[in-house]
Amino acid sequence: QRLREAKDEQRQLIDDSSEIIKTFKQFALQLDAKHDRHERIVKLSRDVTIESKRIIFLIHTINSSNDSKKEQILDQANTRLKQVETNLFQAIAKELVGEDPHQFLRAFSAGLQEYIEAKTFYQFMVSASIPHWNEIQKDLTFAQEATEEGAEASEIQTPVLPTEYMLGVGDLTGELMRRCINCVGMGELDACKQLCGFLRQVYRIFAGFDTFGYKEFGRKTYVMRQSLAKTENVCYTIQVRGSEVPKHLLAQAIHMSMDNPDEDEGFY
Amino acid sequence: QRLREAKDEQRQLIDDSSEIIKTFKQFALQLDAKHDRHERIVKLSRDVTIESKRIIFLIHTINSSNDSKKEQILDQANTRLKQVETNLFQAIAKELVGEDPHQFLRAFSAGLQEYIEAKTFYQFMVSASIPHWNEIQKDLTFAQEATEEGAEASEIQTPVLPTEYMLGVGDLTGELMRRCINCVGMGELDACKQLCGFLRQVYRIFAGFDTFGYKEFGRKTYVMRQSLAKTENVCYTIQVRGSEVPKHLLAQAIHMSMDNPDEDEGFY
Amino acid sequence: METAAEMNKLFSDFSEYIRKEQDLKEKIRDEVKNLEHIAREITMIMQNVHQNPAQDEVLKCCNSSRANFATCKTHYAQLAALVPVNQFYHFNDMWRFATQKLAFLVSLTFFLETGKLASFEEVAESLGLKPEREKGFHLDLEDYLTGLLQMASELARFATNSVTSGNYDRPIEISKFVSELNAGFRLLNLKNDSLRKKFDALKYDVKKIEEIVYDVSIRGLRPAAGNADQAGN
Amino acid sequence: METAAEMNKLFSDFSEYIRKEQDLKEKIRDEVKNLEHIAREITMIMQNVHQNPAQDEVLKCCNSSRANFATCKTHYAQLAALVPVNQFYHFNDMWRFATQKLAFLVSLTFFLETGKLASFEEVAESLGLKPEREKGFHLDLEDYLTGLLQMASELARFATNSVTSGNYDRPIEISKFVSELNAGFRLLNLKNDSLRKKFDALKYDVKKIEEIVYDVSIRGLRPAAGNADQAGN
Amino acid sequence: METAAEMNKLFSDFSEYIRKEQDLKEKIRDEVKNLEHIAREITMIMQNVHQNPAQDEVLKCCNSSRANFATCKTHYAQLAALVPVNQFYHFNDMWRFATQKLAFLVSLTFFLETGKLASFEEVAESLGLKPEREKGFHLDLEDYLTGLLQMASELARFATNSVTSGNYDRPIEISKFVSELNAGFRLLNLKNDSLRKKFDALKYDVKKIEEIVYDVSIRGLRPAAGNADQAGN
Amino acid sequence: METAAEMNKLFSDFSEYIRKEQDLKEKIRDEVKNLEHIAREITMIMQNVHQNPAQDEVLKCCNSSRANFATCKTHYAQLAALVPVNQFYHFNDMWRFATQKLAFLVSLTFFLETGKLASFEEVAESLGLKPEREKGFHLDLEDYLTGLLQMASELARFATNSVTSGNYDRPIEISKFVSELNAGFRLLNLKNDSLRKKFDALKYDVKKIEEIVYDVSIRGLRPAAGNADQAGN
Amino acid sequence: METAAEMNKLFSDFSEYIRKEQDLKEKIRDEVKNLEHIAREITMIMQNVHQNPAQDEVLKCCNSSRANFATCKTHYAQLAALVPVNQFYHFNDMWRFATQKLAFLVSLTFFLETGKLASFEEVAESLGLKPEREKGFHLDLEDYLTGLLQMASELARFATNSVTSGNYDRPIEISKFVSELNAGFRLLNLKNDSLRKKFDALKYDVKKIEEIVYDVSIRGLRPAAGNADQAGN
Amino acid sequence: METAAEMNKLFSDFSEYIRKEQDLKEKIRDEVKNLEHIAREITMIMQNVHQNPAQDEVLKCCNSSRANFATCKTHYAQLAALVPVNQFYHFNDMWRFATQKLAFLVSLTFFLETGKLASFEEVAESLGLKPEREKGFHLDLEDYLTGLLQMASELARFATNSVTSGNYDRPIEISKFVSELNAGFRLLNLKNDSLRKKFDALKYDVKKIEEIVYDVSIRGLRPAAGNADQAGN
Ligand SMILES: [Mn+2]
Ligand SMILES: [Mn+2]
Repeated sequence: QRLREAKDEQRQLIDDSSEIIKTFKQFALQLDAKHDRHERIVKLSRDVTIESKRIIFLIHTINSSNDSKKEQILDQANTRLKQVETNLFQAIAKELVGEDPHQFLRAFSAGLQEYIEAKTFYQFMVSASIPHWNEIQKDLTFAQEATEEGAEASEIQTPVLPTEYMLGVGDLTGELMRRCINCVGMGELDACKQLCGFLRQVYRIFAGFDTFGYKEFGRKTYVMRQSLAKTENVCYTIQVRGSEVPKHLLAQAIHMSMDNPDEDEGFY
Repeated sequence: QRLREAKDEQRQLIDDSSEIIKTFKQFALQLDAKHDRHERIVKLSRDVTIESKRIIFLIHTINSSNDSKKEQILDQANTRLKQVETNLFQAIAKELVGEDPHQFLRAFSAGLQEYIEAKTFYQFMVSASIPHWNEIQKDLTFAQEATEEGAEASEIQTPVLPTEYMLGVGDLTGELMRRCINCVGMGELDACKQLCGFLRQVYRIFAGFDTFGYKEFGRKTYVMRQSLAKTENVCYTIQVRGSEVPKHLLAQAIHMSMDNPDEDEGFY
Repeated sequence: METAAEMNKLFSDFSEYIRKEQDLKEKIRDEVKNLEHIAREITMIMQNVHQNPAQDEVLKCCNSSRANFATCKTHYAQLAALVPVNQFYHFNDMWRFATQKLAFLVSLTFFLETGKLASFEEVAESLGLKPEREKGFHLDLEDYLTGLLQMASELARFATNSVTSGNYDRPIEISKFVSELNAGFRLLNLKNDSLRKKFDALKYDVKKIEEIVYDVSIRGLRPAAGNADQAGN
Repeated sequence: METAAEMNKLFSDFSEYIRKEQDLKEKIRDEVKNLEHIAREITMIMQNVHQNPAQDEVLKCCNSSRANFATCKTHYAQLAALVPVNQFYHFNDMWRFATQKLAFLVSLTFFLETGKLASFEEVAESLGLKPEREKGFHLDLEDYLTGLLQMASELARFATNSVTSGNYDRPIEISKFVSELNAGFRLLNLKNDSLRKKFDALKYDVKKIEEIVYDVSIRGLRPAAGNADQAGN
Repeated sequence: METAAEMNKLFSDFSEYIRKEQDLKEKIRDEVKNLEHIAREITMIMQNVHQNPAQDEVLKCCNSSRANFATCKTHYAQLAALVPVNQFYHFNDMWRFATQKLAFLVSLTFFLETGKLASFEEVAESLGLKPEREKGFHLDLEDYLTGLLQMASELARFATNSVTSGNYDRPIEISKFVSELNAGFRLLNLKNDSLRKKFDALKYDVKKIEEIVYDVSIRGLRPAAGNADQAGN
Repeated sequence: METAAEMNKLFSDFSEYIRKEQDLKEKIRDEVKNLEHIAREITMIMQNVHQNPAQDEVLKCCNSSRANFATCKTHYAQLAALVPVNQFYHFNDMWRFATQKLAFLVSLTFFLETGKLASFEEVAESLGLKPEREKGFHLDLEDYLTGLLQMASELARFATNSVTSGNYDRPIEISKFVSELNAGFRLLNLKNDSLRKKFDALKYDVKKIEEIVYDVSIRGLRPAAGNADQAGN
Repeated sequence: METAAEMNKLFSDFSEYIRKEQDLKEKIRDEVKNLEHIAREITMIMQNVHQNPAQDEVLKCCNSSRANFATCKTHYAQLAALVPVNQFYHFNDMWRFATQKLAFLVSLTFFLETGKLASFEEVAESLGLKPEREKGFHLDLEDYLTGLLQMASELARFATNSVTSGNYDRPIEISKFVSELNAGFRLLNLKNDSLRKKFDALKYDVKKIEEIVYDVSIRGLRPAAGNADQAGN
Repeated sequence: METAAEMNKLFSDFSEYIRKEQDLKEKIRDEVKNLEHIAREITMIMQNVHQNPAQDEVLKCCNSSRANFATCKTHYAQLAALVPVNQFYHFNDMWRFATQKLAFLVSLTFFLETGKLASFEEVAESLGLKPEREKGFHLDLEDYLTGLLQMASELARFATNSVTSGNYDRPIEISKFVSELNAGFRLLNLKNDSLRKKFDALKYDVKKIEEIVYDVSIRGLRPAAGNADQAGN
């Protein structure tokens, strides 16, 4: 911003006799305005990314499905997601008022995808399913106060583009794989199978997309296949190890294998 | 060397009961001997490279074809080339006695090529032509003193492989291009044309090689084409500028364009 | 200036020629898209076997795939109609990827149904392709072989998931099959091309499957003769 | 299982979305091809000015170009009809290249006709584009600027060929113009993007033109009155 | 184990098939080596024109080249005999490079002899290739065009060296020719492939030659009509 | 002009040199192909041990391999006849790969037969190579070592499959052997070359085999007397 | 010409300066080679713990390592003497790899001796490095952390081999330790760099070790005293 | 569990440490942006000398630049305050580019004012940097030298434009200066790095400037006084 002002000053000093120079001064203002807006959105998006990553981290600390703290953690995650929406996405939405949002998509895409990853991860932990992008769009739509007298209140939003949504879901699978590995440590073997099933479902759908013209999807599908393979290997391991003892002893044995299962919280 | 000894010590400590370990101790000695020889040759080769580069640099300081110092510089270059041969290549030759020289080619290839570059550059400045590799081979062949009693004296050599020779000649063209550019500065316009003609000759031959299986030749031919183009452009410039004034004034004018042509020595 | 006019004429002809070829490519691309679409559909269908490896469910998937292979025949016929007979290899790269994938899916389906290797002729026939170059729009041997290698990789995954579902029989059957496939491939003198690279991956699939059988064996899960019921646990 | 149903709905919605988008892209692509074709035509016409830089011949080329710009308007109108409001920048990359080239050609034509810079509005108007985003399918400022940089490069070549034809006036006129343009661009805060790169190339064009003026000056070929005596030294 | 034996048989057949194809490739490679050898010979001959650009010397080189083109016909005939008619494009990459180089050399020779562009048919005829795909072992249009682009680059160098030898006529002739060639290429809608990249280089060759003409012109070296003797200086 | 003549002599000598070298390479390549073919055959034979790790079956494979090693001797003799003394390392890269593979197969066969490491001399002798450079066409020490590393990797796989077949002795025997081999390799100062890289892979093979012994031990499957009670805990 | 002489002087000074820096690098390189050599030595020593995991044997190895760490101090001291205090990071990349390996070996030795994590200060002290940047030639935090991750991986292997040798205590101890280490690393906000990647691998080591503990537990091989009641939880 | 708590503490400390470093980088980046901005400003100012090479105008530009250099001092001071004295090279890459550009601008300004080379110390002083590593936040020698090479290239352009403006003195002065600079650089034994490459480009600048001097000389445009006799040599 300081730099911008310095440049503005500089522009004042330049001879105005030339028609071209006069025109280019106008262009400079336009470009600056666009770049400034872009910069502001990028900063907001970066904050969204950081906080979303933290929320994901928080959800990973859920230790056991019947843990008393599970609900507490999920509540906290939900609250923080709400804050992201109200504080950050509303600010982005304000920047986009009267603009073509696609012009600034690159500025907020990273944040949006990471937020979707966090949001769907949260929802999956709550209900074992993920929300439609239309649902998420509702959370990123805000009532706008009537700014000028007489103007009527309207809605503003940060658009949840289906492609961005789906790329976020693609990343979600990575987190679910991690969750699955953690679940083994916690002895939640059923959760592993459930996660594996869900991952297969998502992978199946991604494998069915025509990714022509959507380079990122191709790459994500590939990574997802690897995540899925890891998850399947976890389930496989549970099965072959489980085979050696009666099922009801298995989870217990896994608990035994950790010295103080209850004090482990925070480590996983 | 120190390290080698430390490792040898270590080997002493190891239990000899195992047949495998005993065998591998022998292998270690063999490999060490080879690596040591390789290292020694690499060091010699590195010295050859450095001194050859310096000789090339020295030859570039020749200022004018009728310069009184020209002969002096060439004498000096010749002496130093002889030193390289006697001191360094003889040492390499000794290392190669009883060995398959190709096993260590990679160790001395760089030095040999740079030496050939220097040697042919020197010869070109003396006689406007370059020596055959058979000639150079003679300079790298040395009489060996009879080491043991009763053993008869024989010849040892660092082999001048035709491919290495030709790669060195390829690099020579780069130096000749530089020489050509310097010649413009010194007003030696005829030398430029002569150099250009020679470069064309070499390029023509390289273009006629079947470089299949000789990757380096392909690359060098490409670089050489660029050197040739630069040289041709120099000649072109001389011609179009020369066209503006009578020829006999041209060299004079170029001299005029430099303030103290005689004090410039050492800069080019 | 006469020459300039001549040259202009010459290049207009070239331009026309290039335009025609681009049009043809456009049409081929459309047809290939259809094939790729079907291949994706079948891929989705066959994903289900991992979720539910029981043989009757597997056979349902196979049936569903077979219906789709039939549709491929139509599209390959249209492709064959577009491509002049001596230009097969001029455009081959455009459908090579789709054909490899379909060859993979056919041979996978065939193995799951029969426990056997789909021969070159059977795969060609399933897709409506000629088995020989000379006879027209054909299945390229390399594409068939690439398909087989993809199948081996998918079978490694299937072996894993079969165990997870408590089916300890299948990995052993798969191991035998893939081992033979591996031996077969070792007979081929593959040069350093894309097929060679994929073949190198086969080594890992074989090892992976052998380790599954190992895991099953060392834990005594390997069904002795007649222990079929155990698999149903 | 409700979740599965929800998931299916989700993914079929998404498939539908992608399909529609691809259809639209196909239509846009066709329209853009038309624009590119016209751009190629005009490029060919404008090549002639290098062969024959006499002003009357140059003007003939300009007229011929102008006729083609008119045709562009139709295609841009069709493009505008295809692209939903507020999705201009979603698809912009598809016609960006064509628009930059056309902006270049319009501003080149304009300069050759008038010796002046075609303003943003004039270029937009010539192509049937709106000068402001709010008003509809518009000319992007950065595309206009890219066009100007391409023009500068072409003018460097034109300066060379003018001298060859014995026209020593033109390089000086061009030098003045491009110098001013260069000063103008220096006022902009360009980010490290493609525009920035092309602007870096402007440096070389400026230098090239300066050297031509140098050649003309030192040989006393410069036509201006006051310089004649100096050349005679 | 019956299946294993069957599979063994299958892969033995494949092995045989692959071996045959590798043998064929070996034979093709030998023939291509011959072509490349001739191409290198002619390249060496044509290098001489740079050293001595006087027209009579140039024509001697051209004659010498022509003799070599005749030998090419034999080798292309042998190649044609090896390659089954519908597999031209299967092996095309093996001789593509040689053919491009030969097309370049034919068109260069032709231009130096006549000052004109060798047509597609003339180049094909010189090398003993068919001018149309349908007729058999043919000259590919892209290879011909690639040859032309290589020629333009060589002519830029030739223009330089002609000036060095005091021949100020030739650059002007070359400039006109390459300019027209450039205009021709601009008509073609080249996709982003290797040809496109080489075409981008043409722009630089054109500029380079224009600058030579510029240098000659600004120094008054340009021969006025009938000043042919001046070139002989 | 004498210089030109000298230069021509120089370059025609060089051309002659290159031509001869390429002819020789061609001949070497043919001979190497034969060796590679045999290596592939033996590889296929030795694959069977994984299918059927019973010692008598293993010995059958070994016998079959030995017959093939005999054939290698002929080809190595022909190779030796081609390669001039003191140029072994000039062409070494051409057969290096085949020799490494054969060294691997010899040492594998030897271990399976005897449970011991085939010495350098034994491997050389089996292939008809000299154990020392001075004595003629020899086995390179590094190729022998590379072969040993390939063997270690194959033994890791063999350990897996032995367990599958209920042979719990073999992994322990292999573990001891590979452990010792590992210790041996650690005595060598390996430079950062391909041998070093393969040695790094040995780490994983050692680990893999250790884990198999672990599995066998913890399940009390280890056959040694003293451990039987422990397994019963 | 005075200025020229001045400039000459200036550049001679620069030349001297550059030469000195190159000499310095050469010296540093030699010293680093010494460190790398010692690191290899210690690695060899520590390999023995896998062969013989009895605690007294392990401690012998540790003692032997400690002697070597002492030697490191000398070399680090010489390195520190070479590198000017404020240029540590100018040359840091040259010894980074060696330092990471040594940090790994120190922390491994420390754990085997004490069952505890060697603190940053302890590792620095063992190698004769300063624990803080400000104090001179120091241990970089990232190198220390990289060393810890290498240790975790080695401990996973050690746990396996301990069980094979009938030591069921150690895996449990290791599991506790690596678990805590993992928890510690999770506190770090690692960016996506090389450290992050290595940390991701840690998870697999953790899992591997837990499986071993599980194996031991499920078979009741866990050492009794005090833990029996806990198992009933 | 005490140890766990300790380890926790340890890693919390590390975490804090890493966070601080990232914050520091952020701050450095901001400061560097300021420097880059000023560098762009000065570049714009110095462009004017090409438009108007009269000495008094040139001096005005120089004055204006000097004011900006003063501002640099503040930012370098802030940078120096941020970067701990012994971590200069840890972050050096972040401001290297800006410093090179500023070194270029200082030395250009200095030459235009005095006709002399700004010494290393003078450039350092102008930017508020220390001339020696040991003294703190310093000017790196390579950055200074890179700046000089950029200056030489700018001076070649300035020589051209001076002639165009009828100033024939300046090219001669520049030629002398750049010649000496070239001689100086030849004294350095530059390795094949980025500096070496930029130095190779210097030769072309030297040649270019000499040609201008030649042009001026041959036309007798050289300023008379005192030099006339020299020309007669
Ligand atoms: Mn994530
Ligand atoms: Mn050189």
